[in-house]
Amino acid sequence: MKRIGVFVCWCGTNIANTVNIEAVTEAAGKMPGVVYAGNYKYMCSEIGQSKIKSAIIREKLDRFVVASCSPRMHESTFRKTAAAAGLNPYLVEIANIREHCSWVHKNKGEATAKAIALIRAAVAKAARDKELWATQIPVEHRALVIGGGIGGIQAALDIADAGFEVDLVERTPSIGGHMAQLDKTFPTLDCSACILTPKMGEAASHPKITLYTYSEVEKVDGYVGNFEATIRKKARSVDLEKCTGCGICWEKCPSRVKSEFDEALSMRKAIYIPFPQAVPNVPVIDRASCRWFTREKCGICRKTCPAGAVNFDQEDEVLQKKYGAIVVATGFDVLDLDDFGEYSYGKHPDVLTSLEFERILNSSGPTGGRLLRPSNQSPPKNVVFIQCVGSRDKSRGKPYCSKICCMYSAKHVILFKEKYPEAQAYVFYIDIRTAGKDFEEFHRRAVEEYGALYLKGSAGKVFPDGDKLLVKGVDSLSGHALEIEADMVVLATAIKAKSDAPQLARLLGISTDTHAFFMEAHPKLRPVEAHTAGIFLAGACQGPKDIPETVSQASGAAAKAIVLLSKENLLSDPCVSEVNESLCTGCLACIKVCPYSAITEKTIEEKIHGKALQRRVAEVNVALCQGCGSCTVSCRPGAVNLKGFTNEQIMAEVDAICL
Amino acid sequence: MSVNLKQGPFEPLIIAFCCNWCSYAGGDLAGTGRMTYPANVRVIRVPCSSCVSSNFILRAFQRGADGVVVAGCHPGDCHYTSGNYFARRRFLLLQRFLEFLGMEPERFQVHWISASEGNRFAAVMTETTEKIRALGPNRKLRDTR
Amino acid sequence: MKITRDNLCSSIVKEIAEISGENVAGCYQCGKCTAACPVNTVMDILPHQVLRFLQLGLVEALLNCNTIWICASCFTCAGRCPRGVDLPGIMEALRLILLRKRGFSRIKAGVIPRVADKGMPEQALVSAFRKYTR
Amino acid sequence: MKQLSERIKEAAFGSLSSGQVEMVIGWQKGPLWWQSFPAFITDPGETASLIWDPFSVSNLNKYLLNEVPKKKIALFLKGCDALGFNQLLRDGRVEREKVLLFGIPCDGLVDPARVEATGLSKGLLQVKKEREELVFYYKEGQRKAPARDFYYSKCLSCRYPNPVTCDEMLGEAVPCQPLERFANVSKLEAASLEERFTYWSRHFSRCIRCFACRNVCPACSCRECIFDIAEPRWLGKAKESGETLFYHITRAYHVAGRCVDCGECARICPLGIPLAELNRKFIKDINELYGEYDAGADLDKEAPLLTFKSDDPDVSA
Repeated sequence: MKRIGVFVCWCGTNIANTVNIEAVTEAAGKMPGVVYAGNYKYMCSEIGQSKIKSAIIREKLDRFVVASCSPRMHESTFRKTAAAAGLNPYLVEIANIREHCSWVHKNKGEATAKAIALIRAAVAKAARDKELWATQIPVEHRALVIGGGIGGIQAALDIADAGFEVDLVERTPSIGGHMAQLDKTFPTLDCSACILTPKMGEAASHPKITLYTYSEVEKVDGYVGNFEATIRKKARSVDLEKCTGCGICWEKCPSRVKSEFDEALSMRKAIYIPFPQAVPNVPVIDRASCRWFTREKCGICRKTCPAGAVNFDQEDEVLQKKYGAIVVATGFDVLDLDDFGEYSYGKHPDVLTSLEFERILNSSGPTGGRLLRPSNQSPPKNVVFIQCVGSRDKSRGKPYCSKICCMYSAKHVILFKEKYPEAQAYVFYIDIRTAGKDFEEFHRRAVEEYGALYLKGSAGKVFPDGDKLLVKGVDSLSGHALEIEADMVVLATAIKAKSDAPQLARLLGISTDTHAFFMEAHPKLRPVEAHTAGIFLAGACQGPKDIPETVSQASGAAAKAIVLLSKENLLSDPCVSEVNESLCTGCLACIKVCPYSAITEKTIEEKIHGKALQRRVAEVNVALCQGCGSCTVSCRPGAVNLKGFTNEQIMAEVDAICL
Repeated sequence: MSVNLKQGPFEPLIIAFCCNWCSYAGGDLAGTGRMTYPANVRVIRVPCSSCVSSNFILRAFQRGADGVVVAGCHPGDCHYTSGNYFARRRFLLLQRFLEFLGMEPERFQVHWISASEGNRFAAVMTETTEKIRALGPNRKLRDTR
Repeated sequence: MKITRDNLCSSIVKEIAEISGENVAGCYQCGKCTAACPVNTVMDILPHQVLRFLQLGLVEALLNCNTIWICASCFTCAGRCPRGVDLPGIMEALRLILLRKRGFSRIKAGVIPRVADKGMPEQALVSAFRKYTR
Repeated sequence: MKQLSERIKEAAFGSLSSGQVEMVIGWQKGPLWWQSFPAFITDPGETASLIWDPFSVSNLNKYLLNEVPKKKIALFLKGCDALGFNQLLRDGRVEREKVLLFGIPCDGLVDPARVEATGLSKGLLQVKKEREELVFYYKEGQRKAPARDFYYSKCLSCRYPNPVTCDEMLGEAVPCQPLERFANVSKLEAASLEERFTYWSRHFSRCIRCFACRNVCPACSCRECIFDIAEPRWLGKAKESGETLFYHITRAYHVAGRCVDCGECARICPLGIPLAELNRKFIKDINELYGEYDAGADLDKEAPLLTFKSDDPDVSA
C-alpha cells in the first residue's frame, strides 16, 4: 500500500480566505492511500518545506501531494524538497488550489469542495507515480544567432567573447539591420553608423564568429544542447574569398532596381552592396533583376571584375550544423500603410514614413543627407510629424504602443531644426512616452530649445493643396480644430513583427503572441528565454524596443546561452514516452505524429512456441522526446505511455475528479 | 457523481483537459487576474492537447461529467509544434461522431486558449458551464451504477 | 483654424515673451496651475489654457478675456508649476500690452488700504494698480 | 462460378505441391446450403475440397495474423478482402513476401437472411450462381431468381469488386455498380438529435459485447486489444449502457481513417447492429473535411489522422 502525504498550503490568505483549510485537510486525510495530511501557512517557505521533509521521515511517506499554487510555479521547488528528504523527485504531485480555485471562485463552500476534488485527483495520480530518473545529455558548444541586426551582433559578440563558437545567420547581404539605416540615435544623437560599424567589423573579424550573410535557416531539429539546423547559403554569385570590394562591378552594372536599404527612395544595381559600410563588403547579384539571369545577356560585371570573383554558376549551399543554443534576433517590420488612406502616403512624395525620413536625413542616404522636399527638391519650412500612425489603433493598425516613435520623432524634430533653424516643426501626438534615461529631457529639448509645436491630438487628413500639403488635425488641449500647411509630413509608422515570424516560430517550435512577436517564457522573470529550452530572444522580435533595450536583451540572451553552453551535460526531463514492447503492434502510427522524430522502428526477437520470431516495434529516443504525449493517443492499445502522465494516471485523475 | 446527486438545483460538472503550455497557463493567468468563473469546472493538466485520448473524454462522461472541454494552444502555436494540429483532426471527428450518436454537441468542446488569454479562459469556462447548465445533466453516456 | 509659423512667432507673441521673460514652450499642459488657482471658477479662459493659447499663437482671444483681469497675481500657480513657468508674469505681460495700447493711468498710492501693504507680493500690488485703472 | 472454383483448386494445388507455400487458406463447403467455412490446407491432396460459391463471404485475412509468422501462406482475396489486406500490410501486421495472394473478382455474395426472408430457404439443398441469377436446388427441382436481390447490402455498395492487390488474378474483372454508400448516414444526419440517440440506444442496448465486430475487422489487428487489457481497465465488464457506448465509440474511432469499408463488422454482428454506419460516418466526415481517402486503396496517401494541414477546418466552436 502506498503511503501518501498531503500538504495543504494556505498561501497566507490567498488560499485560506476562500478555501476551508481544515475541512480540506480532514477530507484529504481520508483519501485512499493517504496516511498523513497537514497544512501550513506557506508551504513553499523554508519552514513549510522542512515540515514536509520531517513528515516524510516521521510518517514514512513514499510520495506526497502539495495542494498549493500552480505546478508551473512551485512544482520544481517541491521536487527538490522531495529529493532533499531522500524521495525521488517525481513522486510529487501538485493540486492547484490557488490559481485554479481560491483566486477564481468566491463562494467558500464551492471552492472548498472543488479543492477537495482537485486534491483527490492529485492523490490518485500520485498513487500511480513511479520513480523517474533524468538522463545526461551532452551539450554542443556552439551557438546559432539568427538575425544580424544590432541585437544579433551583440549576442554573437558576447557569446564569442565567452569562448564559444557562434554562427551568425543574416538573411540580407549584409549584417547591420535597421540600425544601419538610421542617421542618428536618441537621446545622445550619436551617429548610428559610427557606433554600429565598429561592432559589425568586430563581429566579422572575431575568430569565434562565422558570418552567414545572404543565408536563411531552413530547418531546426533537435532539442536544447543538441539542435541541428539546416542553413541555406543563397548563391551570392560573387566569390566571398576572391572579391576585394573594389566596386567596379556595380558601377558598370546597367540594371537599376529600387534599393531596399534606402526604403525604395533610391536605385541600386542588380549587383550591389546594400550600403557603403556593408559587412561583408562583397556584392551580391540580385538574380531576379540581373540581365544575365533574366535574359542571358550582359555579363559586364564578370567581364570587368579584376579579381575574377563574379561567378554566375554559383549554387545555393545547404549546411547542416549542430548547436547547443539558439538566439533569435530577427527584428521587426514597419506597418504597411495601405489601410491609412487619410495620410496620402504613397500618393504624395512629400509624405514619408519615419524610416524613409531617416534615410533622407542620412548622409549616406538617397539625398546624401540633404533634407529637401522629395517633390521639388526645395528646403522644407514646415514639417508635420504625426505619431501613432497605426500604433495604439486596434481597428486598422496595432493596439500596442510602438514605443520608439515618441523619441525618434523628437530626434527628427531636432535634426530637422538643426538643418533649418528658421523652420517650424509640428508634432501631433496622443501621449508622449519618454520612459528612459535622458529621454524626457531630450523630448523637452525638442519642444523648448527647438520650438516644435506639440499638438495633442491626431491628424485626420493630409491632402495636397497647391504645392503644399494641408494637414487637418486637432489640438484637443485648446479644443481647436487645426489646419497646417506643410511642406513635408512624416508618419511615425507602427512597428510590427516580421511578417514571417510565425513561420520561423513554427520552425523553431517557439510561440508567438497575438501580434506575432515571439513569446518570452515569463514576461517578468524569464524575459529573454523562449518557452522552448535552449532558445533565447533578443530585440524587437520579442516586442517593440529601442537600441539600448535591444542591446541589453541581447547581452541577457547571450548570458543565458553562455550558461547553457558552458555545461558539459544537461539533465533531460525524464517525463518522456516509453514503449511497452509486449503491447506494441508495430503499426508505427506513433512515428507519424511525433514532432521530434524521436520514435524509430526496431526489430525484436521473441520466442513463440519455442520458435524465435522477429517483429517490429516502436522505440523512443529519450534524448529527442520532449514529452508531448501525442504518440500515446495515436497508439490504440496504449503501448506507448508518457512517463509522468501515463494513461493509468490520467484515467485515475478522471475517475477521482468526477467523484 | 455527488455533484449531480445532491439536493438542490442542477449543478453541472465540467472536466477541462488543459495543455500545460498555453491553456493551463491561461487558467493560471485567470487566477492571477482574479477573473472569476464557476467552480463547476475542474482542470486536469496534460502536456499537450494531442495527449488527450478520446478514452479520457468518454471516461469522464461515463463517470458523471456533464461537459468536457479540451483546451490547447492556438493552431500554429503548439509548444510541441504540431500536437494541436493532430488534436484538431481527432477532436473534430470525435465531436461530429458524438453528435451523430445523439449526444448534444455542446457537451464536448475544444477551445484554443493561449497563455496570455486569462480572460478568455474565464469566459470560455463560464460560457461552457452556462450552456451545460441549460442542457441539464448528461444521461446519455454516463454509467448508471 | 489655420496655424502658421507667422502666427506662432508673431510680434505680439515675441513681445509677451520679452515682457514676461518666459518661454511658454516649457509648459506641458498638466493643468496644475488651473487646479491650484483660487479664482478659476470665474475665469472664462482657464490658466493652463492661457498658456496653450499662447503656444498656439492665439493671442487675440487672450486680450479679450476676463481671466487676465481676474487673476489676483497670488502666485499659487507659479509656486506649484512643475515646469517653473511664471504664469502670473505672463498674465501681467498681457495686461501690460493692453494698458500700453490704451495709455497710462495709475491708481493713486494713497487709495491702497494700509493693510494691503503688509506681506503682499509686490507684483500683486503692481498688478492691482494696473487692474483698477480700467 | 464453377470455373473459378476449379481455378482456386488448381492454384492451391500448384502452390502447395511446388512447395511455394506451406499452407493455403480458402473456403470449404459446410453441411448446410449457406455454410462456406474457412479452410486451412497443408496437404496438396486436400485442395480438391476448396470451393468458391455465393456464400464464400468470410474474410480470410485475419487468419494470417496467427499463421504468417511461422510459414508462407497462400490466400484467396475478394475485392473487399484485398483492401483489408492492404490495411494489415500498412499496420505492419503481415509481411507481403510471406503471402501468396490469389485475387478473386466478386460482384457480390448472398446473404442467407435474405434467402430466408423470401421463404426460398424451405427444403433448400444448394444454391448456385449462374450468370446474373441464383439457382435454388430442392429435392423436387429448382427455382431461379435475380442474384442481386439476395446480395448483402455491403456488396450492393461495393466499390472495389476486383482486388486492388494480388499476385495472380483468378477470373475476369467484374463491373462495378455501387449504390450510394452514405445514404443511411445522411439519413441519420438529417434526423433530430433525439431521434439519433433513440436509434442508436435501441441498437446498442442489444449488444452483447461478443467483440465479433472487432475480431473480424481487418483494421483491428492489435496484438492485445485495448478492450481486453486489464491494467488499466479501459472497458468494464458490466452490462452497462455507458460501457457499451464506450466500446462502440472507441471501436469505430480506432478504425477511423483506417476502416476499408468492407462491411464485415455489420455482417458478422449476431444482433444485426448496423456497425458499418458508424465507420461510414467517420469515412464521410474525413472525406468532407480532409479530402477523399480510401483506406486500403489509397496507398500513397497518408492516413488522415496521422497527418494534418495547417488550414484544416477548426474544431473550436
